[in-house]
Amino acid sequence: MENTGKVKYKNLFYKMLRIRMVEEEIAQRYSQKKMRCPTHLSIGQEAVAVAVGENLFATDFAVSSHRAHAHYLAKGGNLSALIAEIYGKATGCAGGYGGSMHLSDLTVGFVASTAIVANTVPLGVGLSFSQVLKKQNAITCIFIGDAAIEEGVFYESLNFAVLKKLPVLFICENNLYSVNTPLHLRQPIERPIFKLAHGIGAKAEQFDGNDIVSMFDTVSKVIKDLRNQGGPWFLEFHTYRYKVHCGPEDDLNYNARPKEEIDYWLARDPVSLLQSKLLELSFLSLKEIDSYKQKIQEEINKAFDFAENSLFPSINDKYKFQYIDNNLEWLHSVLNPQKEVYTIE
Amino acid sequence: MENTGKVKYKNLFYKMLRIRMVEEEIAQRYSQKKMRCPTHLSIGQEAVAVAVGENLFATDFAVSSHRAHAHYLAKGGNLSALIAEIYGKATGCAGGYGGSMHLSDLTVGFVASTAIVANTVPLGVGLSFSQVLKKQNAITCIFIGDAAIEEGVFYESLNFAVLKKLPVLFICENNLYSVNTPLHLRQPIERPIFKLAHGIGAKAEQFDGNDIVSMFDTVSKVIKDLRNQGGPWFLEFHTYRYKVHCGPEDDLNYNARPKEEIDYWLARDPVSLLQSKLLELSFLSLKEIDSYKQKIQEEINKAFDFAENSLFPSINDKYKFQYIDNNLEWLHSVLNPQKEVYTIE
Amino acid sequence: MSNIKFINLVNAALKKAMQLDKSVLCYGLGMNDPTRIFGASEGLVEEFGEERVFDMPTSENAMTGVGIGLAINGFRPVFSHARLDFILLAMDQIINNAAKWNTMFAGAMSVPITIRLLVGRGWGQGPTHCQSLQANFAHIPGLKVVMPSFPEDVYGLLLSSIFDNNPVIFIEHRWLHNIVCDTNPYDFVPLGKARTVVNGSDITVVSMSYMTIEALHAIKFLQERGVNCDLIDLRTVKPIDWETIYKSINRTGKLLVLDTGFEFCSIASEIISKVSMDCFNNLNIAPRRLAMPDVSVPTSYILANSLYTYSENIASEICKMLKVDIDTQPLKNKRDNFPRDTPGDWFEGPF
Amino acid sequence: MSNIKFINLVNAALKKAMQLDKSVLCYGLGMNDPTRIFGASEGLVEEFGEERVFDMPTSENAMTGVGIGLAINGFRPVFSHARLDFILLAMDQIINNAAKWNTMFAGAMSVPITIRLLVGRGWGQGPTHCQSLQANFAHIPGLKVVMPSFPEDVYGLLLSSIFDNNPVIFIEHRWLHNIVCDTNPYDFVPLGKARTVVNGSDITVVSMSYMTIEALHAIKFLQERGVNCDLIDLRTVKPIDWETIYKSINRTGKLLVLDTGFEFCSIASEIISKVSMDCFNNLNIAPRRLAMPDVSVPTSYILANSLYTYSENIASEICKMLKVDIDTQPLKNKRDNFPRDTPGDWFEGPF
Ligand SMILES: Cc1ncc(C[n+]2csc(CCOP(=O)(O)OP(=O)(O)O)c2C)c(N)n1
Ligand SMILES: Cc1ncc(C[n+]2csc(CCOP(=O)(O)OP(=O)(O)O)c2C)c(N)n1
Ligand SMILES: [Mg+2]
Ligand SMILES: [Mg+2]
Repeated sequence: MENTGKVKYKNLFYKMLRIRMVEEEIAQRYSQKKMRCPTHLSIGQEAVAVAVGENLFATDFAVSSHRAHAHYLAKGGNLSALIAEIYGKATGCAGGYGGSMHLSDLTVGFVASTAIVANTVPLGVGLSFSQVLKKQNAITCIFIGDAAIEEGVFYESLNFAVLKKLPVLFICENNLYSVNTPLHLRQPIERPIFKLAHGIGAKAEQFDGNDIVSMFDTVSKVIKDLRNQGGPWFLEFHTYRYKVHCGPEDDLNYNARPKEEIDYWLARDPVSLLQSKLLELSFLSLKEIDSYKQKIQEEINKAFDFAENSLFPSINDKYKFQYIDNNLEWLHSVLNPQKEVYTIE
Repeated sequence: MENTGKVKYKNLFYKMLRIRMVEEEIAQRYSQKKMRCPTHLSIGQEAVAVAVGENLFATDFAVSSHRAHAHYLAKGGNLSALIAEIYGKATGCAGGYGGSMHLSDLTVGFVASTAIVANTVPLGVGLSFSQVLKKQNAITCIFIGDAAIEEGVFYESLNFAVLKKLPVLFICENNLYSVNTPLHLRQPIERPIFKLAHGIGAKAEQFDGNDIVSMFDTVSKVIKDLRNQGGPWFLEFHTYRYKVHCGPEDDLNYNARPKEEIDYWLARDPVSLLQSKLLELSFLSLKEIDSYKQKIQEEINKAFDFAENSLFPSINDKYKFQYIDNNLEWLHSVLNPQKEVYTIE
Repeated sequence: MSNIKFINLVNAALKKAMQLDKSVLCYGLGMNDPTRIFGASEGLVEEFGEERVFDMPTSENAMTGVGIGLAINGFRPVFSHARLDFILLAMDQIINNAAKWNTMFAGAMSVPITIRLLVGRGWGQGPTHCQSLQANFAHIPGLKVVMPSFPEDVYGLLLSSIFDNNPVIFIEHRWLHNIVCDTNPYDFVPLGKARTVVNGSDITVVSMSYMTIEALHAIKFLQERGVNCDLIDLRTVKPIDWETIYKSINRTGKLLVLDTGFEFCSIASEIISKVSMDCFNNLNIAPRRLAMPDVSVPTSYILANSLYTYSENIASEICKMLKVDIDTQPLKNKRDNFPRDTPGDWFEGPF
Repeated sequence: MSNIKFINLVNAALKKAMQLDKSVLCYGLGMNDPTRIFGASEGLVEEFGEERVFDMPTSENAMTGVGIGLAINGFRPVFSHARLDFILLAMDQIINNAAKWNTMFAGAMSVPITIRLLVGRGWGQGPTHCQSLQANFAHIPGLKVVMPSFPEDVYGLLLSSIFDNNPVIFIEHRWLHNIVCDTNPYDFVPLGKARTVVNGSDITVVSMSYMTIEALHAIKFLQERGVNCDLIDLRTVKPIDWETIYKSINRTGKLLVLDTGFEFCSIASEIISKVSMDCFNNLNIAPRRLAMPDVSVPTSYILANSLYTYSENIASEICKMLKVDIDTQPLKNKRDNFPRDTPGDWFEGPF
């Protein structure tokens, strides 16, 4: 890492640390039972979100899945609105209607995350298609897990993206598990996921998802290529989750997962890896880290205060979104029954 | 082709000719309006069905799609029952309930064809899995078109077959069209279908689907490998359909399809190709061909007579298959509420 | 004007929508092929180009999601399927995404997609090419479900569906496609409003889609014999125009509901149950329904025919309910002039 | 015996089925993981091995088809899903294949697959993790749909489902899983037979699944105050045991139907419409239903709670129908002892 990387990597470190601290705060406060919705934490997987998010503009789109906090934040999503959403408050990023699994911040292009495995995948491809049709010079990112690629809709969507050469980036965080089911019970492990995607016709690459230094520049290049040459691109990131699939508890239980596996990954924690490197190179001091933490903690406290102090949605609004009203008077007025003539060829 | 091939190829020729003549008879009689169901003919694609069918035993299973007459016949399905089925008669292979798109002859292992693109694919994989679980030494064949591979369920099914190394053979007849839509509007053509299947993890190969001499021995070898080493295997056969997607009319209309394409394929008609070769090598005489045709025509006439003379299913049976009855008295009698003890660990 | 058929008016509505608004897109299997989905997409690609009018891979599920993505970013896609049965592959996208998007994100995004589904019937369509599953869509909050019956309405209904901001399931019965229009068909028709086709005070008949055509035959026949029915064509089966139905019931006191779908948990069930709950005191005989019985439809036309409701069945049912004695044999005879597995002479394919 | 919970009895039924018949297989996501799908598959893989008890890729559609293939060749697969909502990906396999196979091939093959679907509720499940879509399955000819309410029934119902030769959709409400059994739960229970839970002559209450539990609270409360309800728990919602319902109606003349699903085109609609058609003269007041309103269920518990039916709503509705004046506040207060987005103390996850 050269000196020129100093600012860049300190910034990346800050962002990863921030996501880590937000999620740890959620984990810690979850037992208060005020966040009453299924919540999937990405602790251990922060580097991927940040590496990708850093290369995006607000005009780019992103969609994600049940485990979306990191993607939302890395794309620039509003923190207070995230926390308020998990609290079920009207000030949440989805007005409290969505919860942790349904995040959206349209001001920064984070379109949506949803709770059904892989079902934002075609939606993301559609968004990317819309960008092409509208000649918007932008890309769409689709964040998925290793299980999402097992759904047929992933394959159908990628086939369509390849057919139309759409500027869409698939980011697959392979954390080796779907809930508690290890990869080898779901996929032939002699067939890497990124190679599968390549076989379907995407440009594809794999990365160490925990060592941001090792992959950041290549990710940047890929995204540039996507903008200039079109896509789709499929990136597989090898990474690991520390918490239980859903909820705040730790899941590094040697009965459920192989000891060597846990030890391997714990030694390669993405935040620690980068921190050590930055300390080693004296790009960062312990004091600076402390000040980062303090600053972030203040932001987090504010976000939680905001969430706690916000109002719940009104019960009177429970039918508010049954349908979107729309007035078609304009259509009525432009239709002129007398003037239309249909010619049959 | 060596002399030893004589009997073999004459047999193959007879079978291809038989399928061709059956379908031409259907096409010719269709306008009588007695065959009142959507009917998809395989004229031009006979070599594939025969090349595969010849390597199967009755204990092997096969499933297919809307265009299944050839597969049914090549697997040994009863001809009279096929014609009667298209006529909607009670003596049909599905009692008249199925029609041309729902064929079955369990006595020869032709389990089923259905009318929804790709929806027998997972079923075939399930059948193959059942063979493994039952330690039945047999394989399952899944006949699909080039469009079926666009359905996510194909991909999911193949992934599972690869995961479990199931003895299942995918036979993809790539006839370049889905209804009237050419391949390049549906798939990236720089990505051959068999390579896609390979990328998903199957053993895969492509063949000239019209020249049975060029591929028969390799197909035999593949099927032996499947029996001995397990699978899945995916075979793509390049071939061409002459009739409209559905119905008896010709579809070699230069407005709808490129002239060079039509000319190329017409010059490579599978029945003519083999016939010329056999004549050339004097393995077969014109007289023999005539006698084949006569014999086949007699069989066909009988089958149509059978169909015409058969009764329709009884209207009284319209609710007969609403549910399958089953008597669970045996279950009632084995359950002994007093004796059961459930221990919670 | 008298040559214009239902399917031509579908085509005209698509054209009009695309002319009115550049955000309208049309796609589906065979969209630009020589047959143009029975004529629905005739001339579209020529006028609007391949970016707005396109064919697709046989990937119903993903292509529904693609439509949703397009809709979220400002397009109004119209996605057409030659058979309703194929869309069962896309129920996750329709139910878990399209139908819920508006609520799930508190109104921040709308999904103005229209999904055209054609219901097959006859000529041995078989069990998986003839399903009229409007009830499965109508059951889901957030979807609108439209089922035109008359050529006079289809143009207006399709335009209102395309420009509605909610996802709309637009179900066309294949047997309607060749019906010729005999009044001006280019008017605006709002969603959610039924049409009273015939006025009468003896009984209320509520119907939808192709069943309305059969009903009309029956009701005209009965009219000539002194029985007067109110015939309400729903047009939109979700949400339902309860007001029109209730008003009629409160006049007639009698209800017969016709449905193209399977009877169990059907639109007909919903109507009969709502009327029984809300107009109980005004009903003076037991309501009835005629719908597809609870059994898969076999392919053999002999069996299939026996499961469908024809005009004579409707007339008989009405007579039974009203306790009048009218011989419906003439209706039956008239129908037997052409095969019962076709709507007329034109239906031997394309299917 | 008093420690045995509903979920333990699901587990016991699976075990029993696998012991009785080697052709019974169990599979689903997380089948053999440490949590064993909330305990449903506890001990199975240990006793029956990985060939008969297996996990799978996240491929709901193909894995349904795989199950159908297994069933055709002689197996009885039980396919489990942690949420009903996930099966929407497999509607093509269920509706176009499993449901129709028997008819489509004139009885030559049967598809004895059982699909276990869990319905979520509360703790912010959100719109796509709480759907109770029994109506969408019940609408389809060829499927049976079973919805146990009591631990006393679930063992017998699940065994009868597994050994039924038709495809069975077996829907378990997650809020039932921890209910403790207090009578012998190991008896045979046939499909298609309802259970009269409470006898009373003032009104017929027809219910299913978790709603029966709420109903029971309401009905016991009213009983103490002199109102006597007939409570019928459907157990099988398709086919429905009409005889038991009609008999009750003909005694009480009044009907309230409770449904865990969305109201429009629901099982409740079907029951009210059938009763209105077939028992019209015996109904003496308008029938009523309490079901999920026609709107997606938001995640925030404040909003979600407001859409569900609680025992006090049932009690109030009955009082209104019977025109009796009973204060239901005590029921409400009792319920407020624990959070309304949980069935009791145990529900903070796993979900
Ligand atoms: C269609 C569907 N099937 C199953 C589930 C249950 N489920 C929720 S998350 C999940 C695992 C997803 O694993 P992966 O894609 O690897 O993401 P990760 O949780 O590891 O981030 C599953 C199976 C679901 N939500 N949707
Ligand atoms: C799910 C689904 N979508 C669409 C259709 C309509 N359809 C019937 S056959 C067919 C084309 C299939 O093409 P292919 O798989 O290449 O087989 P071919 O007809 O060429 O033999 C289509 C699209 C269908 N039956 N099912
Ligand atoms: Mg994972
Ligand atoms: Mg083809």
